[in-house]
Amino acid sequence: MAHVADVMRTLHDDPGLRFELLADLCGVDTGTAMEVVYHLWSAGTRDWLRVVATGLSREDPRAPSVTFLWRGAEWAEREAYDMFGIVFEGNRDLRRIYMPPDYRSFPLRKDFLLPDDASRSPGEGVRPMEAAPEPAVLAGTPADVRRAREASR
Amino acid sequence: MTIVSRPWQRLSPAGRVLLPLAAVAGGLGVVFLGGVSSGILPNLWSWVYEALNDNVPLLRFIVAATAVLLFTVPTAFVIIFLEMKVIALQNLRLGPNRQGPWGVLASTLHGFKVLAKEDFTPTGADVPVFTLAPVVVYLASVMSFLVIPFAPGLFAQDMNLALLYFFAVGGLGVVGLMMAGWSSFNKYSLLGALRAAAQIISYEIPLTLSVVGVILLAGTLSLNTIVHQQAGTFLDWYVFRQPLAFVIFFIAATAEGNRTPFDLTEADSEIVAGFATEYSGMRFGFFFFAEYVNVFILSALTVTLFLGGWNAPLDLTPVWQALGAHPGAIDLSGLGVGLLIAVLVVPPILTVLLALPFWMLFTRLRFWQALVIGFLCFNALAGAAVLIWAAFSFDAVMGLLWFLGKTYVFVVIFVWMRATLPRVRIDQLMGFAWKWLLPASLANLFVTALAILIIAQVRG
Amino acid sequence: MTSPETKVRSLDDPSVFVDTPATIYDAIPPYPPRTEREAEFYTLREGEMLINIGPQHPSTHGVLRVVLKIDGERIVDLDPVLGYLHRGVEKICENSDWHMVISHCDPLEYIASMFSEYVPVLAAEKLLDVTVPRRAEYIRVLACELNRISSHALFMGWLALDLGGITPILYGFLERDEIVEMLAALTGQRLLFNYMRIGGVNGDLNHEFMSRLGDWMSHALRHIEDSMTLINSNEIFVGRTRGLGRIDRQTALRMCLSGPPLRATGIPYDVRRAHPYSVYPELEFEIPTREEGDSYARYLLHLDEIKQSIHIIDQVLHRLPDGPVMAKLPRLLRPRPGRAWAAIESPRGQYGVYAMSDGTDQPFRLRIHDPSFFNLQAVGLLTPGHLIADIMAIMASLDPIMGGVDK
Amino acid sequence: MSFVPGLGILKGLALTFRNMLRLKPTVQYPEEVYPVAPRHRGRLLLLYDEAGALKCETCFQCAQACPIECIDMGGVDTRDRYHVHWGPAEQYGERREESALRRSGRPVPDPAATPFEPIDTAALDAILADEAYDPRHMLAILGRTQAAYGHLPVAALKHISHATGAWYAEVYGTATFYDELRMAPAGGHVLAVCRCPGCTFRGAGRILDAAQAAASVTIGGTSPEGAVRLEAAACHGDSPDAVYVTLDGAVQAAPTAKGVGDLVTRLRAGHAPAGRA
Repeated sequence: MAHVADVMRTLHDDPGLRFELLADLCGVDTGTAMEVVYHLWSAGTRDWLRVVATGLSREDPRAPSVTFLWRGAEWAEREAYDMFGIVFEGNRDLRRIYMPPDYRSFPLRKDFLLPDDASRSPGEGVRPMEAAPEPAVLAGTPADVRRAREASR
Repeated sequence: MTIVSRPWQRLSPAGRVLLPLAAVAGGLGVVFLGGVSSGILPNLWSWVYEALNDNVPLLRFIVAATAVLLFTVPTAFVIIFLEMKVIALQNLRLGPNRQGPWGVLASTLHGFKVLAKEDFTPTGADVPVFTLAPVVVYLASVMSFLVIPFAPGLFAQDMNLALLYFFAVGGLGVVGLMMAGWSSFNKYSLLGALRAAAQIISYEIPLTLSVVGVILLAGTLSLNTIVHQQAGTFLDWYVFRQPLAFVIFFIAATAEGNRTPFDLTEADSEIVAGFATEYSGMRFGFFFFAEYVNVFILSALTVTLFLGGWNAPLDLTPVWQALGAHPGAIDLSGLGVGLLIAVLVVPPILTVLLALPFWMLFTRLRFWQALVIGFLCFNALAGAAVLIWAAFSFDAVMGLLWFLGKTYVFVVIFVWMRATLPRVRIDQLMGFAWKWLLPASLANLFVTALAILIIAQVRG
Repeated sequence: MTSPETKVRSLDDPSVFVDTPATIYDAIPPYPPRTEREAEFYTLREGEMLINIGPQHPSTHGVLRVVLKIDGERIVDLDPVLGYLHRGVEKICENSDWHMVISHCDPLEYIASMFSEYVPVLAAEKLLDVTVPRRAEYIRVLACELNRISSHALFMGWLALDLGGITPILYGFLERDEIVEMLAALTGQRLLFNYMRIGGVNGDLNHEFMSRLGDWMSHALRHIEDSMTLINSNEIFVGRTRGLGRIDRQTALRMCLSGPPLRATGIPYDVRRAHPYSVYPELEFEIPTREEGDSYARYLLHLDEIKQSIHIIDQVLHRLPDGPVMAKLPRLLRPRPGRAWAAIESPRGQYGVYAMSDGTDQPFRLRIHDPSFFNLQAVGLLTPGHLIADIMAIMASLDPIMGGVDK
Repeated sequence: MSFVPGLGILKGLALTFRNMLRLKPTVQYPEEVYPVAPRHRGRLLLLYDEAGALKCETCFQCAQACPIECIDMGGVDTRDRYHVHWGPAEQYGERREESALRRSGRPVPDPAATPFEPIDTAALDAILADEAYDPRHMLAILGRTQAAYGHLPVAALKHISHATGAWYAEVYGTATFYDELRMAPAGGHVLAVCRCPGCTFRGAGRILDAAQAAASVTIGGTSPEGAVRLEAAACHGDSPDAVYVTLDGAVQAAPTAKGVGDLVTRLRAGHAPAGRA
């Protein structure tokens, strides 16, 4: 997936394209794979451009961060990580943004189940997250999180 | 009271009248007989009388302090109501309109509510300091009252250092704010307290320097004398001789009283309530009262220094004479011991005495209800007494009216500014004080001194 | 910081503060830092302290918590903490009908909810290839511009309120109340209109709405300008907002700003012109821009936009065509499988929806792009170096709506 | 920004002073009530008639008209047939299953929320495919479904609603309107009487009255002990000389009111030689 960064840089810097405005960045779970969808806008073409980074594995979805082009994408990537568990390499502040820090599932994934959520709702007491010595679990992929979950049980 | 009032209902009305009288008479008789027989009473009485007569100024001070303390609460209530109503009207609201006619009772009821509210101390607070801070703030503002002349012959204390005393005492308030901010274990409170300290201390300087011009003109520090020197028509007021000083003084006074646009100490949109964040109940009520008493005091000082105090804008004596009033004030300090009795002893006794018949004749009334009625009757009597007094000392009352009128104009201006202006930032605030107000007041002082010298030279 | 032997409980456990020492009031979180940014933020240098603005604070619009790292009165760094208002609207929309999406997206931007319900409708229409009747389009534009004016009027009041002026917000509420009343006559509700429908609008214009609108149009601009003279030229207001939170074009683009904060830097990016979506191509209006990118420019920009909106409403009232207000659609909508991106210009910027349909009558994925979310992010860039009092002015001039930020 | 320092502040002061004297737009709520917009959509209420009876008869038309399905209808339908729900996903597991999964095969994590017995929908799918999933063939679909399953199970109705896209209210209304469509499995023998004009001229009314008197139920119902079930048959004109009466599908030759009454009585008594009248 590393060439996403190159594509975005080209779109952003190429004098013929100059897609300088990041209209949106969001993650998508198609049920079989993960996607990251970018919407760009250019003053030259005066139209939207949709860039879809498809085929991220659902176990370990990783995509390069575009914060080196648009610093404003930081929170959007945090949201995508919070909701889908997509890890953006290069985002220096990839934490959960909506869910509590000790939350351990990714709500917008298709395999997210409500009872799953309720059984680990906040306010339950001591959470393994706080007992975990390493913060790596928190900023991990879904696989890491699942492994940590089994380890904590 | 119910326990007492049940046996009351078994008594006949005559008994209800006679029994307490008999009890009181019996008690007095026992005391009198015992005292006289043992010779204590005459000596005691004479000793007390001598002791009080020897130091009338001390008496006068006690009386004045009590009177001022009693005067601050209704003042605060009136100003709070004014603020609520005027600001409401200016933002196209109706404001308080349910409690009494035009909601005039709103602020009073707020006062009762504050009294009834829970008064808690946050965890980690420095309890004694936390408890003392509101008292310090309130006392500082009440003590400033002592030197303000309300009317000819009607002033608490005529010091020859009145202005110095005023600024000294006014500076005490900062201590209270610092205590509050430090002791309540809250970062917002701490920020508010530090802001208050920086602001008030830096605005003391232009405040004082702008007054120095007036002092040069008047040649005295006694407010009474300053007011007397502004007698005559309104052209003799110092505002026309010291316009710049007046403006500086007003701005600095606004900052001194933490009023908008300088109310950074309790900037509710930044630091939640500043030093008062953690306060509740009557402790917060003290801060609240102190703020509005400060408003009154600063307006009163502005009026006293620049707008002729209790002087009428024009000399109206012929009008009053035509109306049959006899000018000429009486010096209340001449009453001596009688004044102490008049102010300290008479009101409660009269209140209870006026309350008793209601309580006895209308058994439905609780005792405190009867007391309220008695208090109202006493006020009516007092008002009548004031009117009678006004008959032979007219311009004292007129002076009081003029003074309060001018003062409340300024109070309304304070409120008006609060309704209109946004808040300045702390650096703008300090920059304004040190870069503009201080040089301006210094220049004003310099020009005034020069003018006085030149005039003295010209007059030879 | 908590001592190691202190039993660390859940962050949301209310009883955590009861038996722990008072020093736990420190804002430092009781878990190891998750990113290097967090670690860097929560380590204090000499003379610095952390202070919490919010979640309950008079001037965070909504439930927002901002952890400030201050040195005296000066802000060194800040860390906004979101999520207090998170409802998971996107997930709810995935589980609900296309029609229900309207009412679920309605409360997102509750100050101007006409827009937040317009976008999903627009996306669904793109997926369904519906042609909306022209009268419905005009009515949509009319309602949206009215709602924009009401939102802007409230914004000015808010900005002044956060600067300590208590009066302008009530004048702003006067205008807003008139507009909201006429919108209630049109849509039935005052706040959450729920008026847009896929393929049209819920009901045609009625007489009460038109009469109210006529009364209001006769005095709107005069009233708004009158009430805003209170702060427009007020030296204190100008001195506090001019040069505050200044941001230049490149940074604004890199921060993904949109709406007034972006246009205040001079970039004429307005979706109504950049990618016209309704009958806006037929209406003439300018995109007001300003060169200085500071709070005062943003404030004045809102005033200009109000004038433009009144201009648009005037044209719409003159060109309103006759005809139906609802396209003929089956009750059950099954858009073609595909993806659609629809964006409109809300009072706070570009409000977008990225909808994926799998041929069923429910969105497979409904991504809601809220401008407040991206504009609020700029606070972290604009505020450091200013004083505590200024974070309120900057945040109010960026005008985030927490309902939309937290989705 | 004026060039005279303080002029802006003075302007603001003048404005506030002018507004202090202006008329106030406040609405004193309890005394004066603001008029509510005619289009206002407030809380839903069920109306009662003057006798105090609930006017709603669970016709589902309101739920059908609600664009965002915010209307919840629950309870027993007018014929005390069985429990129905139609409402928001948050309140009823059944409804949530409806809402989350309507016509899309995605899984939803509450298998417990199915208050009706699931059925094997193979036959029903065949029927639907044959009818091209067309909601306009609803009557034929329902008839064939009943022929296939013996009655119309709720699961079948919901499946039809899922597949054809017709609102559940439509399917349910259709199924409850026609007498020959039944929601419950037929108990015991089924005695069907045609009520077309021809048969009526030949005395179907008398026969029906006798049958109803004997079975002590009205048509469409089952006799108390469940032995006989009265239904309406459709002769489609193929019984030119006699009233068209069927017992368990077998046409009765030349039925009379007394004969049918006795038949019903015997059936209820429990010793009924099958196929004889």
